[in-house]
Amino acid sequence: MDIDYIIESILFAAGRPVKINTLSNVLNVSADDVKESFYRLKDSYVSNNRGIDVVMIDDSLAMCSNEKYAEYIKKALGLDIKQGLSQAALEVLSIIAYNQPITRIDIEKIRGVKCEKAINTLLEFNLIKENGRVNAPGRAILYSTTDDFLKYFNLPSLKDLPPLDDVI
Amino acid sequence: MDIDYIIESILFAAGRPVKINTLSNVLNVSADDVKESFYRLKDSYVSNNRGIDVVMIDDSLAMCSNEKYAEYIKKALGLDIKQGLSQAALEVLSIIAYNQPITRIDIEKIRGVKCEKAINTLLEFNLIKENGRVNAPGRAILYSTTDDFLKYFNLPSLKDLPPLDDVI
Amino acid sequence: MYNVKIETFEGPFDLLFHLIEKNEIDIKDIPIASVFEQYMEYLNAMQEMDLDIATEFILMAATLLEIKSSMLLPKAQPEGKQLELDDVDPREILVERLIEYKKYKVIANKLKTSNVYGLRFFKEEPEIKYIDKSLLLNYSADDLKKAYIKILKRSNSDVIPIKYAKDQFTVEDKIKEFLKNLIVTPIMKFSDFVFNRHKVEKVVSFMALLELIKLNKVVAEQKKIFGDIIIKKLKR
Repeated sequence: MDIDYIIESILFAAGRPVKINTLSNVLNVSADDVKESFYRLKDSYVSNNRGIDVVMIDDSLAMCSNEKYAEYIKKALGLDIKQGLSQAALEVLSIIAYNQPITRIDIEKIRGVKCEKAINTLLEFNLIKENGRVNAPGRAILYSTTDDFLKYFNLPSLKDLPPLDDVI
Repeated sequence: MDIDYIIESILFAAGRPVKINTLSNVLNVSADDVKESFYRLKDSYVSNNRGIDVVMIDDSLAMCSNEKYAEYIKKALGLDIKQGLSQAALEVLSIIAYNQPITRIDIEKIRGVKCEKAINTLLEFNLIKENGRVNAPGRAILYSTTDDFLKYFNLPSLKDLPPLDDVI
Repeated sequence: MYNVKIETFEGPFDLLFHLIEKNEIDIKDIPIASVFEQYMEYLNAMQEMDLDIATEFILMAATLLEIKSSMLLPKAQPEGKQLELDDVDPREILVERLIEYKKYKVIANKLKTSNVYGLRFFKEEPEIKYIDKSLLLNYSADDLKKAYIKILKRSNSDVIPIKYAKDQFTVEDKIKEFLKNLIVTPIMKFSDFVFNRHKVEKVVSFMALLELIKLNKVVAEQKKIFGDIIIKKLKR
């Protein structure tokens, strides 16, 4: 279908997430039509093991590569990516995700241990960002998650985080 | 076919031409096999009016969007994309501006993330240029800002970059 | 001797959890005395292995000890009053914090499995032909400064870019300079050669000198450590 492939071309050329609204305006179709296109595209990519994939993030669509081929991509592009985040970094990231914006001190209260290093790693990976300061003496930095966090943890939006109270 | 889609994923992720030799090494197939994949991919893209396309430039392959949809793409990007340089590109540019000449490796050390794409964009904009090589093993390329950079940022000379002393 | 397998723990809560799971303890009813004992065993083992024990671990030991002792104390029950209500279990605050922490530990594991960082690649820039170069003027020089300061603040302070001497002084050039000078003064001091020169230039000069020695063009002599180097041209 034509609209699917127009969306495909836009997502490729944009090189970043494109709002569903924008697509619906440009194509003169409803947002639901855009979403249907998205699901059709995704289906055909996934079922055929294509090299590309599409994801929905925060009311936007983005094209990305298929995880299956990550090793080949890294080799071809000479990328040296540390894949895993440390347990500490993942814990800090979880705490920030559910309590944003939050200060370092408050994160440390929950974890019972210092976490400066983990925070720096997460900032480096662009998974969290500084997001203002506490309006009180000390003016501690507040941290929030980024769009990249959603992108790389397969979350359409923050609302899609698993509910915290059900986990135990 | 698997190899076709691995190539698809690499070309997508690269965002720039990739040498056929590189692909043949990474996939452990002959250069001719890579070319055959290329023709198969191109065929299926073109005959289906897909949003993406592949082209062969000299000894390299690159993915691009389908020209047919250019009008839609321009409209969508015009609406959606925040103007000008990405934050990544701006950050890389600032590092180069204050530390020139500097190698890519050093930029990445400071930023903590890869920046090949940002550098390519900045080169494309003619905001930075290659400026010799490090006189040491590896002979890494050094980058500096250009005259266009000064023009764009309204700077009489590099000495007129906002001083950093008052903040660090 | 009691053999404790040391793993790395992400802090005192992490260690406590390990103990709770290992002993299959009900988190709401922790046998503080025995957990405290095991906790200390770990701390001692960590000490023996010269692992840095963060203050947090010690603080927790103190907390456990405090709870333990307050549980040993007989409760002063006012005559006729039926306990409960104001009778708080000294373990309560600890348990609350443990449960809170555990939630994030579970979530962290979930995130770990859904993490596609390094596996999934996005493009970072638009296709070049769609970049409108005229849009650039949106940034001012001040934006550059702000961007740079932001990076400096978040990057480790020990990352200092090397200021490259951009091919300014090369070993090849210095060799030529040496040879030229040696024609006029067949015996010379290294200190004269590098007098008033840039530090990098001095280093490059020294490398050139080593190269010349290797090539059997000169001999060099140094009478004492940090003394001057006398360079003599070798006749062919």
